[in-house]
Amino acid sequence: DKTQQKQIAIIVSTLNNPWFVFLAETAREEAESRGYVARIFDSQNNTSLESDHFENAVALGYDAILLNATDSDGSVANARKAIEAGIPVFCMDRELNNPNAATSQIVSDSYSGCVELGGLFVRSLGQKGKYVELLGLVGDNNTWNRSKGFHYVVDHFPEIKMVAQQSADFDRNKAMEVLESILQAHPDIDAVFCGNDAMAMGAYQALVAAGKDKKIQVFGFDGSEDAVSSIQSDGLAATVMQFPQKIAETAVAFSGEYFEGKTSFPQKTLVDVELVTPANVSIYSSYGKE
Amino acid sequence: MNMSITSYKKQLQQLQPLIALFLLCLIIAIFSDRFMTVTNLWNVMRQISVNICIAVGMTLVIISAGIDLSVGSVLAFAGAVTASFLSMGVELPFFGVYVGFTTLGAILMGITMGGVLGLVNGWVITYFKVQPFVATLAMLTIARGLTMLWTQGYPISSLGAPFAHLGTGWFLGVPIPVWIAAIVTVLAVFVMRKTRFGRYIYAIGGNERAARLSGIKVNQVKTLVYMLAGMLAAVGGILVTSRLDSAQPNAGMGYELDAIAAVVIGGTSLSGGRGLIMGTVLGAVIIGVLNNGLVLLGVSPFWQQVVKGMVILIAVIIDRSQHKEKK
Amino acid sequence: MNMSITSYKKQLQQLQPLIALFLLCLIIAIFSDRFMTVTNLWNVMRQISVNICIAVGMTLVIISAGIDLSVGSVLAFAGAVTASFLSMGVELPFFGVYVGFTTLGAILMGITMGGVLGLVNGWVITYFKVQPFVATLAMLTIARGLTMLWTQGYPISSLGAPFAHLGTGWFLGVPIPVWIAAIVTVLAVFVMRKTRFGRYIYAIGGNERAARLSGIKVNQVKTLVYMLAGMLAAVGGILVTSRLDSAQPNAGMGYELDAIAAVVIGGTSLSGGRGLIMGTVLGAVIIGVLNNGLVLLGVSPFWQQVVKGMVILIAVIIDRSQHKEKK
Amino acid sequence: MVSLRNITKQFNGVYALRDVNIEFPAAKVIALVGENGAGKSTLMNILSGVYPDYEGELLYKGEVVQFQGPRDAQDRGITIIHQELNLIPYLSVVENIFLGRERMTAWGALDTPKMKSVAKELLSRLKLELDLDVPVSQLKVGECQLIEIAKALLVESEVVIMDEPTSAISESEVCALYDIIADLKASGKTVVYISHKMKELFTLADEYVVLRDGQVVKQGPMAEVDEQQLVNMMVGRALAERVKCQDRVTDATVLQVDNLSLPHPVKEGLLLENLSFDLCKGEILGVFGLMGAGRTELLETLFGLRGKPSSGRFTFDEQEISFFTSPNQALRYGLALVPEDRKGDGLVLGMNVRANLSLSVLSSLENLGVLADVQEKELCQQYVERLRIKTATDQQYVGNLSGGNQQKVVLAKYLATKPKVLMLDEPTRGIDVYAKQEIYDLIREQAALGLGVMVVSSELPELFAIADRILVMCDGRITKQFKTEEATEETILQAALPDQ
Ligand SMILES: Nc1ncnc2c1ncn2[C@@H]1O[C@H](COP(=O)(O)OP(=O)(O)OP(=O)(O)O)[C@@H](O)[C@H]1O
Ligand SMILES: Nc1ncnc2c1ncn2[C@@H]1O[C@H](COP(=O)(O)OP(=O)(O)OP(=O)(O)O)[C@@H](O)[C@H]1O
Ligand SMILES: O[C@@H]1[C@H](O)[C@H](O)CO[C@H]1O
Ligand SMILES: [Mg+2]
Ligand SMILES: [Mg+2]
Repeated sequence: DKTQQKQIAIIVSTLNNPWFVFLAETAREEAESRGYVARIFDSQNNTSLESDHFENAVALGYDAILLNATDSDGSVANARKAIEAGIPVFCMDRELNNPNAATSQIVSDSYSGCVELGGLFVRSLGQKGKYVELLGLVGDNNTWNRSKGFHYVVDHFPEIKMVAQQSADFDRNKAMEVLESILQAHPDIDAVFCGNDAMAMGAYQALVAAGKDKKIQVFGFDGSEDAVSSIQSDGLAATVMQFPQKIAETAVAFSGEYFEGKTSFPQKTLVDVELVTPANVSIYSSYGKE
Repeated sequence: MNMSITSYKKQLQQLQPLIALFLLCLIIAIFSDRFMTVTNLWNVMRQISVNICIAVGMTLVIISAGIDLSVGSVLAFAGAVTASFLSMGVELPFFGVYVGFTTLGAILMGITMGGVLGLVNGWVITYFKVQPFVATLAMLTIARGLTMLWTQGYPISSLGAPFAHLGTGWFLGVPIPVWIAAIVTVLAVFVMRKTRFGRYIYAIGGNERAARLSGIKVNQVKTLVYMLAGMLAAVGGILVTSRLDSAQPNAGMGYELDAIAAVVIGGTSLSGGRGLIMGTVLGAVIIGVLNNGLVLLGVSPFWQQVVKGMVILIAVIIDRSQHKEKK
Repeated sequence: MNMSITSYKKQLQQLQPLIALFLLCLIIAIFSDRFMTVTNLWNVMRQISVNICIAVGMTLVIISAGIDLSVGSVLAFAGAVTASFLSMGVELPFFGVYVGFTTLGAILMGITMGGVLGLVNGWVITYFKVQPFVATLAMLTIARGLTMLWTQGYPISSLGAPFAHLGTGWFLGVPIPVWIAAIVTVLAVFVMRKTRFGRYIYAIGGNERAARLSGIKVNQVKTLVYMLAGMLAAVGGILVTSRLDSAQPNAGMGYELDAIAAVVIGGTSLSGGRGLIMGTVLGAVIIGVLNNGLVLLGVSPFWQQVVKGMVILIAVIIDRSQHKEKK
Repeated sequence: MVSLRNITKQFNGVYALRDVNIEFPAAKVIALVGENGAGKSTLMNILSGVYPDYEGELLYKGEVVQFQGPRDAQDRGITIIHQELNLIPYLSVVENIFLGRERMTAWGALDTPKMKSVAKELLSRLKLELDLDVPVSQLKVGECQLIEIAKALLVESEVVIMDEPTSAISESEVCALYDIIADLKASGKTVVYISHKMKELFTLADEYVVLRDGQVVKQGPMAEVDEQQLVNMMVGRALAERVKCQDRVTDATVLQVDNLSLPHPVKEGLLLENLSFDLCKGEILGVFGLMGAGRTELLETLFGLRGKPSSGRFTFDEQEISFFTSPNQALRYGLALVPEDRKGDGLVLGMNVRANLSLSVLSSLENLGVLADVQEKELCQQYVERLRIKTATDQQYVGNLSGGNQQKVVLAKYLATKPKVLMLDEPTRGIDVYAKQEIYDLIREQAALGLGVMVVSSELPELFAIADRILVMCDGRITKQFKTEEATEETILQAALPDQ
């Protein structure tokens, strides 16, 4: 009966970031618990390698693909290849720019999460101050959705000024080094907004080294283990909890429905995110609730 | 040390990597019945065609006793240039009649750009006497920066059906990228075996001073070699872009290492003067089969890296020990 | 050609990179008044201390006419090992008394692991006669895979105050990483100038056969050189881990290129046999100042790459042209 | 044909040539002689376009020329066979001969059959039988030198320069070259011939030019000088007569080899076959053989460079040892080898004289693990003086020394290890008469101190000058052993020739 077992390919943009490891592993566990065969493919942030994975998955007769795309545009052709071969593609976390390219896309509501975070940010600064923004990968939609949501609120306050905006590629070490240099040019900032928690932790580490961690507030996004425990111990000011587990579970559930014959899915499913602050941090843990 | 360019047949028989490839295929085929299917094999071939294009250029460079670390970035730049020219063509509807021409024109622009960057490499290396490793390392950074500037960090997508056909289409039952890789290979074999230029590349790699004293215009030949490597990287870039229907600013990162690995597994020594194009092609096939096989056998992504590194090492050691005996 | 190991003072005076560094600082200082502040300069120094550790090891390897591409991955592996040993120490509260020892023990474990991977490099290179480029390229992949396996892809964080102090603390008004880099530098200068081992490295890089015929145990010396490079990469890994208070599985990617750039800008030739540790340190400082300056001057990240590549090139060309005159 | 007018050339401010004026007439063989470093090669490099920057004028067929590169000179009819080998190791014999002058088919592809047939004919003129497809890296130095000659003959030229073309060829194999030079002369070409082998010069040359310290000492017809006069002009002083003293030879055996056999690394069969001989303290043992007789293999095997022999016994300094496995071990026991190829194997060219000289004995120059500069300097000074090494300071790059002085540095390096047995492989290859005599003196001096010495040489006069006993090898076997005074050139050559 092994031949009847459905096979799911989980293609992730990279395993070099724990967030994706968690996403992929949860998806795999969820799929296996439902009796499917699941395998993880690592695209190493390389759209072309992702393309190879799609071809292989099609040739190997996988029944569904859960995709965490390397690029909102570049991955469109890859996904389309599978769809044309009759294999459903469910996007997780990273959104494709063409709504028809995937069977369904399940993503965090980054925009509204950051709108909420922006509100908190303004309140924490007392509507006045200077800040730095660290962007994630510039080729990623999440990066811009988060930035746009944040600016949608913050830009309404003329006395809050962004003094520098740089990319640190969602990377902890890069964020630390970039912020160390920025601090030289702008020693008098009041806050740092980071597109994810890895960067927030790196930025925080730079502040600790400069002895400024108490004066300057750091805001992140993700709800990683480090960030949550840092908020608990008065480190980071706040983060936005994503629920990668929920994203993964939804994607696997959709695959299951597809196997049972369902053909139409919502083009986009937004998974809610929640603001994590020192006040409510006790109920959260790594990428989820206690 | 039997890598002179004479008695070609004798050498082909001695291509050690063939043994490695055969063993590899055997092992994979034993454990996965999916491996030896037609679609899978075409898949593998299509996937390696980009690496073949780059690695053939790299072979010329390495035989001339140089190295080119910039190919990955040059690939990205050429892809971006091609894509942007294509998009321009699409934006002007009254040029619609010339779509065919525009596609070709964009491709030629991309290849030209690759050639120009390669030319700069060659010029810096020969004129300023900068070591190839350093000159092309600088170009690796510069060309990546240029790509970012050109695209402003955003991919350029939706490049039109005729262009996409290049990377995804078939011709006479063979994927077009495979055709392109095959043509590149045949041309390169011809050049290296049958032309003066090829002979001079071997000579320069073997003993640059002696080559100069024999009246060979060493700088000219070397510059040309880097230019060709740049153009072949551009061909690779165009294939990648076409397959994805999108030029990615971060395309090709780390491809230089894959290309060098193919060359080395193929038995070409990094010290120059010897090597065969066919060896490199075999090397690329081995890497491609390995990547495919590791997936088919269900090896975890983390283990894949360990295994890949080991296989490269083992392939090179087998090759080396065979040569040693001969010495 | 003035890089023999004699008349050290004369050579130091001739360190061409100093001119490049001076010019660079001047330009940055003109456009940014933040540059010449004490905190900023310490910052730059702290940031480059990791690269100095790695690049010093790389200098030994390159003087011996080799190369080590695996340092970035070895760095990550050593960092992960150290971090996991530290976490273990924390998990066992009844070992609390030994926290000091545990920190040191974990650090030693990390350095040992780096040494072991370096030893494997050296062994593959000397015993199987695999070219250093290839052997360490394989190790680059393998060690990265091992790191992923060891950490399962997750960072290991919260490593305790004493350990974090290493990367972030100060001692006698100087950041601790700067102390470490300084100690590494002084030791390396001493070894290269004043010991037999150092002399042997120069001899092997200059003419390996002559070195062997002079009774030098070439394989032993070379293996040791790669081991040291691995250990120094591990020191770098421990510093990175400590600064971030977290071992990142993807730490150190591409660091080999930074280290090689530092060596090359410092005037050491990739063909081996000559070079100075102080040159490398200068090279690392130039790269560090450049990175810092580009941010201070608000250069866009895309342009940063282009400028960085050009500066490396120009520094090497200046260096080269000075040598040529002397020749 | 060619006139040089006031040619001056400097390297880093040091004059290599100063105001050189020479006429090279057509249809003549001109011998260009001088000590090592006199400037012969430099002058010929100017004439053949290798150095395009120099002061003075070059007149070729009456007009002033300025060659842009070697190719330029070749195209006008000036060809040079360089002193160092300039072949591409991995290219085959044909490919090397035609490098830069490939024959093409009408299609623009390489015409290999054509090139092979031309090459075959050329090599037969040189009486050389070779597989044309074999890479030159597999050939011996002598064969490579002949290929260099073939390469030069391929070009139609008016002036042919030969810079020590026979340094690696045994005397018996140069006859073909003599014939070719005679042909060239007969067809009106100018041949400039550089060599340290006096016998050749007197056989071949019509005129001589003597260079000393970059200046012309004298030019004139060969018939008007004898060997002694020529040498005196080169050196600038008369050479003292030397006497051999035999009484240094003792009967204490220091090295003994029994039935040594070494398998061929590639082919079936043996490279060395059943060699047995011994060496006493104070004795100088000469080893003669033709190209490829296996002399280098013998020395390298004893020195631990060739892996284990397949059979044989080895006694060194009264200890039975199962052969050395590395130079390190050999040196520790007191066996040293001065290798054949001084630049490739003997020296680290990028290091200075001092660092080269002390390389083998650094462990004895350590103080608590730290190198003692003072002691190193003293050691170096001692040898520079004892061996009369001509160098500005011991900080000079060894690559900048003349060949003879480089050879002395290698010699000093191994003498510093205080060996019991010293093996020398072609110790005077490419070295001028005066330096040669100095090296002979040194060898004798060391033997007198109780050292056992083995000297491999392709020059019989050399062996007659220094050896007490001569071993003759052929095809990996010892065919004869002579006491020097009992041997003649004829008997030795007889023993060295393979018996068809
Ligand atoms: N490239 C160079 N750089 C510096 N000095 C050089 C160079 N080439 C030659 N010289 C010096 O010029 C002088 C003449 O050297 P040259 O090689 O012409 O001598 P030679 O007469 O050919 O000697 P030999 O008999 O040893 O071949 C020597 O002192 C040598 O050290
Ligand atoms: N690595 C090798 N591989 C194959 N054959 C070799 C190798 N080394 C030496 N030989 C062969 O061994 C034989 C002896 O060579 P060797 O160099 O000892 O000669 P020799 O007497 O020193 O002559 P000379 O130095 O004048 O050329 C030759 O026939 C040579 O071709
Ligand atoms: O949403 C994810 C996470 O924020 C991660 O940290 C980086 O990539 C984004 O796509
Ligand atoms: Mg000469
Ligand atoms: Mg010999």
